[in-house]
Amino acid sequence: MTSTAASFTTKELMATFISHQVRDGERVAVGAGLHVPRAGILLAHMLRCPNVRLYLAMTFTNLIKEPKMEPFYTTYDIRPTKWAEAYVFHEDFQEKPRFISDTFVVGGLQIDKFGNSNLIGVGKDFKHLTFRGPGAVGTTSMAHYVDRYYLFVQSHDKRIFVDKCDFISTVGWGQGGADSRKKLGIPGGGPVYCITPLCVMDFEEKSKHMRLYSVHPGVTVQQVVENTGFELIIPSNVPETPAPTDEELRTLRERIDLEGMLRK
Amino acid sequence: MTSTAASFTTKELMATFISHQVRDGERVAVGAGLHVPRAGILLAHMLRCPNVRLYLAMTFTNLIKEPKMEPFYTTYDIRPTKWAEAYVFHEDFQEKPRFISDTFVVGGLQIDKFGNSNLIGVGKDFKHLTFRGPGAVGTTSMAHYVDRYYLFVQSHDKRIFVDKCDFISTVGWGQGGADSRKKLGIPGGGPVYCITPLCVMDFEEKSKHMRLYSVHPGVTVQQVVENTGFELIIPSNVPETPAPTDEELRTLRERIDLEGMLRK
Amino acid sequence: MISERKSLVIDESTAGGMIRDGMTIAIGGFINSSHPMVLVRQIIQRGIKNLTVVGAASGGPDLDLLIAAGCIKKLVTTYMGAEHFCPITPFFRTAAQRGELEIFECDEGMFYCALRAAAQGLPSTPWKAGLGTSFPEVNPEIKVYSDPITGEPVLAIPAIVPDLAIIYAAHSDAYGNVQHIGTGFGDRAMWRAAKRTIAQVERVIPNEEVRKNPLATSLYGVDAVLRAPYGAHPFAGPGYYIEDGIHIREFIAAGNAYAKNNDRRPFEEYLQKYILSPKTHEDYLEVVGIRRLVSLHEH
Amino acid sequence: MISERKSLVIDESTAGGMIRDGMTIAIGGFINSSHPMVLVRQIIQRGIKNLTVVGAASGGPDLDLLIAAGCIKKLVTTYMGAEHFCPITPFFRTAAQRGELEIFECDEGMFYCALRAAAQGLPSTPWKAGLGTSFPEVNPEIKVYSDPITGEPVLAIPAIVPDLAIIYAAHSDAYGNVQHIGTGFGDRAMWRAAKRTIAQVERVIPNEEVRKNPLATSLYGVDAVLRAPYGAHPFAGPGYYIEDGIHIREFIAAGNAYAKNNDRRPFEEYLQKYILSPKTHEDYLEVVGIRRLVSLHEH
Repeated sequence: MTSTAASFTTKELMATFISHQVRDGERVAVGAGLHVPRAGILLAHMLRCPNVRLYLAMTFTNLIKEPKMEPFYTTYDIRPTKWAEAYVFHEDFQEKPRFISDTFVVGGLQIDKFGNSNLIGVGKDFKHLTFRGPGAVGTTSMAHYVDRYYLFVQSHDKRIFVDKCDFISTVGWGQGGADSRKKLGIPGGGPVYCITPLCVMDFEEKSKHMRLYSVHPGVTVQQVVENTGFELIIPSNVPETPAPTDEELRTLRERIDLEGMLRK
Repeated sequence: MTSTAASFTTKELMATFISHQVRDGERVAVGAGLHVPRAGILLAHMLRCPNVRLYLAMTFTNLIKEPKMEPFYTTYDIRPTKWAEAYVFHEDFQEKPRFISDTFVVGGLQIDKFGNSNLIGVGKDFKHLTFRGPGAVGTTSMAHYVDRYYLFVQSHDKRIFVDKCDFISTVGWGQGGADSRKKLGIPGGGPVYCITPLCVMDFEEKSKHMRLYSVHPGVTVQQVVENTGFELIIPSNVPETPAPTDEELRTLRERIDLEGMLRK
Repeated sequence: MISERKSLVIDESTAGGMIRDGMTIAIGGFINSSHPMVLVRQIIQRGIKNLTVVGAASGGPDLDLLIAAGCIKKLVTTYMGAEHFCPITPFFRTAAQRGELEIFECDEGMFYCALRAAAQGLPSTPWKAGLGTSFPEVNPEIKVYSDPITGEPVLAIPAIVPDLAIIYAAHSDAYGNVQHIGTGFGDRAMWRAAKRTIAQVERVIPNEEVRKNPLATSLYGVDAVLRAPYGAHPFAGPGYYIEDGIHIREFIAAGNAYAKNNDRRPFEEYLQKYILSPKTHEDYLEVVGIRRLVSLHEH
Repeated sequence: MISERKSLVIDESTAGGMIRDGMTIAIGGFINSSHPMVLVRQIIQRGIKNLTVVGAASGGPDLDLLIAAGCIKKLVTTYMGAEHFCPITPFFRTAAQRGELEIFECDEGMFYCALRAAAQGLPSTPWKAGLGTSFPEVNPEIKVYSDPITGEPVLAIPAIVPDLAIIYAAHSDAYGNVQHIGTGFGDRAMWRAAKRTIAQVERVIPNEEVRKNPLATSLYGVDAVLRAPYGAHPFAGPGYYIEDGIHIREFIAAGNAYAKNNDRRPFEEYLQKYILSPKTHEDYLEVVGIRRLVSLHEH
């Protein structure tokens, strides 16, 4: 069976876009719970990046010899340790965040126009939030130290994309400006892209204000604008997010996403 | 063969005294290079303290089932790892010094009247020392954190026992006084005894000035005074350092010090 | 003259008796794995209150259960969810939104800073990540200051010293040499930070077994050992069983009834059935049933 | 389309080429064990100068050799001896007394603070031990300050970031998964602190062997691997050979001739014989001789 590029899901498209962000030889943390970034990172590994060091369920491994991925969905599951080349004690992450990952994927209850994001909660008063979030997990520290990171959300609406986050758990480009991270005294390359089910956004070079980068097939610029709670920079020409190649789709479906989580 | 209490060496006497400082159930670091404290700690373990956790060549172990100790003289030797119940990564010591040892033995090129000690070097100018010492190893940190520690030297003369150390690598009772450690903002019980080939000294309760505690058999108070470079507190009654019992001597000679390092 | 080494193995009730009102307790594991559930149930059965709980770096429904039972005054946490079972645990969310729970808000980096400071006997340790975020605002215990050498801004994360760490592991010998199967998550950091540690284990193994692989000894010396087969249930016991998804969903559903409809009855039923009625761990296992337990295999 | 994983195994000369004048180099091991001596000899053979050397927490004659050969400008150390072979190494003692060597004086606690700060990307980390001592006086890089939360006095130990760590270990696979035999001393801390790491190993083993015991992987990812059997000689290679006491005493005797009589000739002879004349590690092993090497067994 061969897949044709004409038929793919938005999740497969997003996974493929994410796969192109991985560089060979890097350390890459694979968040078990997020199917799309997980599939994207594994796709990069299988097709272009045989030397990435995958951080997975608190182990390091390399999976290029795995013909098909058995499913794993959780951080704590012991079953993926069967692939381990090394065990990581969880507290070691704090000894050297860059030994866990060179890049990272960060989600958010809220994301603002400078790519700051919020996993703490929504509301004006921390002691009486209208919606209490799960917490930052390790995103604050990882996003601080990594070479660059990616924002990823599973829906695109005005509750998520807000002018100003109620709370910031992960700094993107702070108050804006290319030197905004430097002014805060923090290293790292900050967020590069924000990937949503409608589009990909990047950050304008000088202001670091979020900008539309590409729209997914079938999505209009207008749709993105209407579902974003801040003024997005819209270039004169907005391309379509590149479709997966046949090989990418085939690899996703036949080696990585056997259970079809991205096809639902 | 049974040893008689009448015949023992000064090293055996010192080792026995040290053995009585160990408390069952503690963690106790065994400095491989110092034969006398090592033998003392093992003696305590074999006779009275079956539950001490011995830190030895970067492992933890318990040796009560060892009929006879094979010799080991160095910190780095892999051979004692055959006894290990756990490996310690050396940097873990800095994560929690008290998980290495509850008590410690500290030596010194110089020791002053308040039990401060110096392993850095002798001289007025750090950049042009008259005698450069080996360095503090881990003594600064261990002596800071442990419940209590012991000073131990292999000779007793005025070069070692000075009014004021040229440099302090390990704080004893600072500038003197029972609250001297508290004033410096440091925890731990400080030095309890100073054990030398001539005598045992302790610290007077209020001033924390060094005081003669006991003299070894055959040593006079006068001898101690003449070989000490500061004014020592001499109580009206100075007992003799208690001799090893037959059982202690037998255990030392037949189970611990098979090579006779303490009999030389 | 030589006495034998003293066994540190204690029973469930003695272990439970080491936990007291108002203590700071660190609870090992990670999300849906490796929580010492016999001791967690002891806390609830004994009606222990006002605990400061240091949850695993990423917390889970074990902590939600303690919140539901009213045992926790203050929670140190970076994440309160159950991954695929539930994105945010319901009792935590409700208590937090109502201001009923003190929260030491932090991320995993800051979390380990606080534990490391405790282990090192330091008042605080520095961390850079968090500058420019809301953490110093929502957690006033965290201070921004200037590094004394370079002058650059740094966060000071205060030491959190658990009075007691309760840790689940696969094995220990009778003398408190503990060996995990798998990585052991952040359990070592809790053990180092705490004043005392109880290890709850699947099996007490001979000392000779420990000595066969000293590198596997994860906690070299805990203060007490509690043997409890299936003792992490309903969570995973790595190397022995996976999590009991049916049971966890049952608890989450009870929580959702409370969070969404303010209906505590399903939780009260859960509490009665699994925690208050069973007097011992063995009673609990009987309620769960051996068929369920043996179905939780790993392959 | 899948390319194979890339081997990180390099040869002696390529490895030596990674070390440059003026770098900060961390050298693994402990006293008379586990120093990457092929790389240490490369430093001398290449005439590399002005190094800042972070010796093992407790240093040894490996560093004394580099001092003797004039490679070190500044030394980070807590102890410079060779245990039963020599209480204080002679070239260190002489250079220090003459003020010819910059010394970052510290104890082991402070030493790991400096490495941890480097790994954590922090300007400094705090430490309490050392208050009331001469360390802040003899090492002005260490500052006393007040903890930002409690106000109590603390020492700030500055980060020391090695440009390169050179580490000796028993094994690595071709992809830089390193496994030590024994504890690995403080090698993990050096690897975490350094920008890059070369592992010098006795054997390159198959990846499948590494996967049999992932808990034994001590350094999960180094940048280059140099295979060199007997590569720690004259020091111990844990699991393979003990230290060569005869050889170490020969070096110490040469050092003592210099320290006591200002006579450098015995050292120059040592240098010529063991380091400058042999062009490769294999040449060195021939000079030492196979009989000596195989005599260094552990039992």
